[in-house]
Amino acid sequence: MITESQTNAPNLISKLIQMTAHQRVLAFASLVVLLAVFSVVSPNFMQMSNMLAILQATSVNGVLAIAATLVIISGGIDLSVGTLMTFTAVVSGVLLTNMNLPLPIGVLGAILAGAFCGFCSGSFVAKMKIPPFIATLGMMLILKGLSLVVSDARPIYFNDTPGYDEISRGSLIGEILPFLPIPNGVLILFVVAGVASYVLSKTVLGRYCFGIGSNEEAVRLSGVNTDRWKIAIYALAGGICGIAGILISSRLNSAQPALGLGYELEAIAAVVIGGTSLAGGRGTIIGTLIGALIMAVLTNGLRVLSVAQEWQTVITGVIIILAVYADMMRRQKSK
Amino acid sequence: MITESQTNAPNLISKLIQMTAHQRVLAFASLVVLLAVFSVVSPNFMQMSNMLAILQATSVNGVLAIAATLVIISGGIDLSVGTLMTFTAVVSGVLLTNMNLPLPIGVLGAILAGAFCGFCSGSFVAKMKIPPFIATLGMMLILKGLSLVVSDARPIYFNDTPGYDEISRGSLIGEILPFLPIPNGVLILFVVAGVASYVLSKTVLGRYCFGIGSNEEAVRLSGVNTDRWKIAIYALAGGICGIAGILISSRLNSAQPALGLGYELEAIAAVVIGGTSLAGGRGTIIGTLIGALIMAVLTNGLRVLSVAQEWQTVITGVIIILAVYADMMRRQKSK
Amino acid sequence: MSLLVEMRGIEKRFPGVYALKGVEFELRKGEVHALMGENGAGKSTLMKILSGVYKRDGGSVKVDDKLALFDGPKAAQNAGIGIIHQELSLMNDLTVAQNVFIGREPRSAWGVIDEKRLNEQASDIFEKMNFKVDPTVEIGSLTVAKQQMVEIAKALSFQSKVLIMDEPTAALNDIEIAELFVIIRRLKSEGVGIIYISHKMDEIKKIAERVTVMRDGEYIDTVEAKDTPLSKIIAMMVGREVKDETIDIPDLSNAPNVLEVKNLNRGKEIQDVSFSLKKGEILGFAGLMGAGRTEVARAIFGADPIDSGEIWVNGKACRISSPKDAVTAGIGYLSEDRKHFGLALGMDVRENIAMATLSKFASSCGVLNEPEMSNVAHKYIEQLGIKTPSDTQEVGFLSGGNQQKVVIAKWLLKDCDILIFDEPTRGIDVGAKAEIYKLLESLALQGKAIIVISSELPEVMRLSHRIAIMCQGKLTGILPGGKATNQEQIMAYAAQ
Amino acid sequence: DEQLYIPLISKGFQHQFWQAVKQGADQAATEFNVRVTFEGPDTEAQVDRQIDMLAAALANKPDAIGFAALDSQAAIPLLRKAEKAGIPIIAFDSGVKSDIPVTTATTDNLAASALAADKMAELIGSKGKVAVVAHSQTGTTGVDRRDGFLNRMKDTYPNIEVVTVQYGDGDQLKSTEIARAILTSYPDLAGVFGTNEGSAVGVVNAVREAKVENVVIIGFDSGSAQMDAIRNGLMAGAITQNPVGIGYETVKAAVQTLKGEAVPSIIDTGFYYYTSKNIDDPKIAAVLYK
Ligand SMILES: Nc1ncnc2c1ncn2[C@@H]1O[C@H](COP(=O)(O)OP(=O)(O)OP(=O)(O)O)[C@@H](O)[C@H]1O
Ligand SMILES: Nc1ncnc2c1ncn2[C@@H]1O[C@H](COP(=O)(O)OP(=O)(O)OP(=O)(O)O)[C@@H](O)[C@H]1O
Ligand SMILES: [Mg+2]
Ligand SMILES: [Mg+2]
Repeated sequence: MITESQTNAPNLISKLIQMTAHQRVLAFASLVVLLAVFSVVSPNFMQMSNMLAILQATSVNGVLAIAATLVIISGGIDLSVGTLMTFTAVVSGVLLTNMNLPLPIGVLGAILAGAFCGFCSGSFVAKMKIPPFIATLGMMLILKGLSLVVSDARPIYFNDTPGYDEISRGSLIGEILPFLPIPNGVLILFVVAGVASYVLSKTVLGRYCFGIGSNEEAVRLSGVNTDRWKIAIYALAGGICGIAGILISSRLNSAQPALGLGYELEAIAAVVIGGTSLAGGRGTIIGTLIGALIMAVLTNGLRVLSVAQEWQTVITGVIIILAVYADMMRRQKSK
Repeated sequence: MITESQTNAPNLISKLIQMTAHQRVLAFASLVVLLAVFSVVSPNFMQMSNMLAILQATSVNGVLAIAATLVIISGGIDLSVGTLMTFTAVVSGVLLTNMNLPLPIGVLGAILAGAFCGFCSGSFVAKMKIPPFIATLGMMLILKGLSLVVSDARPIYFNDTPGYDEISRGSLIGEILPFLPIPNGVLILFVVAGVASYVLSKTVLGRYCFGIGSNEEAVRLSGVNTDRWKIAIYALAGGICGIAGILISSRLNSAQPALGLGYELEAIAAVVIGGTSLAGGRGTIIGTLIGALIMAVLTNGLRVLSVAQEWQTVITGVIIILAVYADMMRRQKSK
Repeated sequence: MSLLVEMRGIEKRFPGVYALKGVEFELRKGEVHALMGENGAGKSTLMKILSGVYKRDGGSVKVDDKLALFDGPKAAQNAGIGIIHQELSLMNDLTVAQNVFIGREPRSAWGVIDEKRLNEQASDIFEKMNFKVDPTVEIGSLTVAKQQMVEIAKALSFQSKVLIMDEPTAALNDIEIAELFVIIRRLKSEGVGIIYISHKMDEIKKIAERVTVMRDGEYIDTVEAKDTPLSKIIAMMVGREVKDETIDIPDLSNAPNVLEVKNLNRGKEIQDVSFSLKKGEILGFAGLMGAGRTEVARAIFGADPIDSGEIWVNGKACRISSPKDAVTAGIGYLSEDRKHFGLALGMDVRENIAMATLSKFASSCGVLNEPEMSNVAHKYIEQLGIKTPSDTQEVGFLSGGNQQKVVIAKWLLKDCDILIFDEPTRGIDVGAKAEIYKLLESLALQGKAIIVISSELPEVMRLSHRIAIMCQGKLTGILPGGKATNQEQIMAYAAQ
Repeated sequence: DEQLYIPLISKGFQHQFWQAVKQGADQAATEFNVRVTFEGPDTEAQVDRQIDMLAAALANKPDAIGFAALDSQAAIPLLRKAEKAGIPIIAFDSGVKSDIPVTTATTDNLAASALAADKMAELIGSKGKVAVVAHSQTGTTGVDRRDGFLNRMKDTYPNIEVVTVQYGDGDQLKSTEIARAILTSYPDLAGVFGTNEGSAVGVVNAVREAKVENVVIIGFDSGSAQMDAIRNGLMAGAITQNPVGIGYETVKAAVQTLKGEAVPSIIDTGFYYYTSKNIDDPKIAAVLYK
């Protein structure tokens, strides 16, 4: 996949790759191995169309995982990413379909709604000193309920908003390079990833994110208003979930109010597979991206091999463990 | 509830209550408040039959939460409790129904199967140095699949094992004190809780559990074989999940292979609401018990008030946050 | 005379660091053998190899003339080697007694712990050291000093025949140090061999028979303590003469007060403390452990809430409810506990140095200028002689003393008008100490106001223009610094 | 051998109803000697997961696809893609808002649960309070079965009050707890309708545990727990669709289409109301799964 997207953002990707090397996110190797194995075992796996399907499948979980990465690096955890995504999708549905507002407003509204919810979770954590797990668990339930309330427990379709589905299904790249019809959803994923890793590695916010995750008290005693930064981090993550909400609703051309439960686990899994520590203080976006890809490749590959579904689950479990194990081993060596 | 069960295990409960006071698990107050509010709002709430329903609803999640507590105190996390429960239920189904073995063997088999799976997760964590989140996530998927494989994706009924459903539905206490038909499932929950908190507070295993959660390296430098103890902790937790497996399958008089996903979150929530820190090193079983009761009371109460379901979720989220917030406030004061 | 420990040609490499280059070391029965060297010389690493924490890359270790290949701490313990690590390694959520006996709890067959005996045994040990602490309190609630004493008690409880003490006195003050020396002498008489690491030079003369000096991971020499002058040992450590000439106290009679603390109160720990600090002044704080100096500092800095009292900066009363407020008001605080309150161990040297000043390096939209950060970091790495392979090395991998230097760099860079240094030279070698003293003096000359809290009286007296003494949360007196005051006078106020 | 390959993308997998559909599909597979795979997401909410499954299925260049849409529109782009590739789509269980599917093998959930309402009314004398334990608040089957029941009650039985509808995700334990709560809050409850196996069995468990008498329970689907409950009278009766038939007809229709034979645009596999009396009729027994 990396090679494919090089065409659209070469310097970004090359930077990401450097970082990979730098941060020793060796899950990358496991990803390559997986791709190799599947292409050998199934002729149908390594087709452009299927690669695109995999990327498409990665886009939503990938964006969610990026949001989760920010929070996790800062030493917290966010269980609300999944239902927050759903909620923002519903919000944009209400704005666009029920209120007939123009498309940009829907998109903006979703992202703002996401940021606001993130802001709330952040305040619970920073101001009310509620453990992130509980704060975001509560938020997850609240949003799950609200999505049903706001949408009246029915999917909201975007049929009267022409072009909404293009946001994720269309392909700008495809129009320029017809042989490479990468869906915009994937493009957006990589852009979000690029921006996020830039923010993490190059800005004050990013530095405090790592600092707070590594030793919050030390940062506070350096005269930093850690509470405000924590809230900012959760809000940013929320906004990113808003983007995920746009992606999924445009892909389904509808806001599905019941969706999103259990997605938080997959997102967090991608983060951890990507080498980010749940203890906080260390992690990379590129790692998360690779983690998300590993999961997508795995699921898709096993389906293409049409393995019986119950065995798909078993194998996924085994391979996730092995992938991380391989990673660990290499880290040990490199130590 | 506490008062009710006092009759059957006075010293145990009084001990537990002392510990509560000692450990400042003030979630207890929130529980009382909840009970009070619901009994005022709904005349039907505060009936013996409904209290029993709540206790019974607590039993499974409570036992799972106790298992999770052990692992979390030791600084880990166990996402596999839910599917492990299901798997052990299926195992006992296979032993009793498919193989027609006597009841005790089924029970023992389930518990051993649970302990073995815990042993595996533990080894992944301790020996292969895989982050607990991933190790148990993998285990969760593996077991989810295996349950379907072993049971051939069909529920296994215990119709030809007379008395199996009595394990959780019957009431030994009821036979002695007819006015107090506390189901055995609840009895088992409290026994498990008693044993677990004894192990935690009085035995070497418990001591190392806290030690490892507090500062694993320090424990290791003191010449303790932390790996072995970690494995032991996960195995113990697994065994307890086995008990949960018995409880649920006896209550449904069948092993439902599809059940158990999402139960891990509820269990962990109960643990954290009960004041156990996800960072490890601190926590109590009684706290977890109270956490589980809070959740059960909440769900039951809102259902009894037949609040619209979407609002039930919202309110649950809000109250979980408030309960923990109240707890935090009191801790602050008491500091 | 039989050798307890014999280490020959020990080699150790870390990524980017050649930590030990063929180090020699030997220890006799019943001797106290001091291991000296600058920060980062390799002392702790050598000891970690001897105690089975690290595996060596080369060389041989003999214990009792038997080749020893330790595969872990347990093995070293069984071979009779005990160690007090430089960095506290405690389980904060367990009680004092539980910490001391972790792994060796008195237990029944079923693994049930006899908590009563546990606490009794702990009390016994503390009695012997006549160190007063309740064995049933959570250790996390004790001060660094007390925690250090517990670590010592723990090491003693092993009754090992080799006892390694890696900077045991860094966090202690004279009284506790005296207690420790009593213990050490007793152990000696019992034939225990003791390896003693410290940067407090005067201690060497007091208890060590022999001194082995290391520099940059190399073995320099082993000499008899009594017939080698300190200056020579220092020269061997640093590779040059270190002279620390004092300058005479400037006249600040008409300098303005930059900081005035009025009737500060916080629980029992701070009781009605008032004092003022002049522009260009260095105010020393002396006192016994638990005197409350750290509490005063933390209160002024807004790290802990206060019950009552006022803090005036430059003649204006200001509300300081958080460290952020304090820093905005131009106050900086270097904590006595670098590991918990000073450093983000997971982050690199550069980031830690810049932690308090990030916004200075950021553009309007919050983008950091990393080259600039590196330049600044290098400036301080030079100035303080921080021993690190690069400015992007993880601070956690630095030696203790070098970590302390990083924290100091952070606050020097912040350039506050009022600096509060709590145990600034804890674990810092002689050479660097002299450097830091000079630095503080030059800062004072530039018109900064500085508070130095130190448990080393000589240090307080060496630096301070005035010396404030605390006892049990009260400020008991303020004496003139320099020659004007002697230890006895200070102790009189400290132990009221 | 050029065996035909027909993947079925279902709405669910673990639930017994879908296992029964799978069973029927497998029967047809052996009968017509074609290769069939069967997949479905964990919950009926995961529309996007189903799309991914469809995409993966298409990658395998199947001869035909059986598809039970979780959302009537979300999959349309992919279905068009299939159409372009000349892969016939057979919809099953619930339709797609599009003319792409060659046919739809389904039963009318609305009508089926309306029948449940009639039976309930009959048994409680057309008056009193009834409750519904449904299995999904958003999934089409769940919504149809709920609304079919509610609408019939509203339109035809003014004296029957549906006091509450609560959703247990078809999870037996959750449904049990819900039903117990409902029984607590409505001591005078006359009947409960469970909209799928998990919900119905949950209601049965609750009634058994709470030891309440004379609450009329009407269930949906089969499964041995539910059938036992009907046999020993705890449950008055249940509606059953013909899941095995749905699976079978789907594959059969696919094969016929590939052979170029004509298939009807709707294959109604029908539904039945069964009680302890007719549970063993061959016609009924044939459509019940254990
Ligand atoms: N785990 C590690 N990884 C990388 N480098 C290390 C590690 N531990 C020590 N070092 C490096 O090895 C060298 C020696 O460190 P050591 O802690 O032994 O010094 P020291 O003599 O104890 O210094 P101090 O007096 O400050 O304690 C230092 O340069 C340090 O940065
Ligand atoms: N983290 C803490 N938790 C609880 N009590 C503390 C803590 N730190 C200090 N104290 C208490 O506050 C009082 C003063 O603390 P501290 O010993 O740090 O003062 P000090 O004068 O700075 O002594 P020193 O710095 O030499 O240790 C003591 O009674 C100590 O027990
Ligand atoms: Mg050292
Ligand atoms: Mg202090």
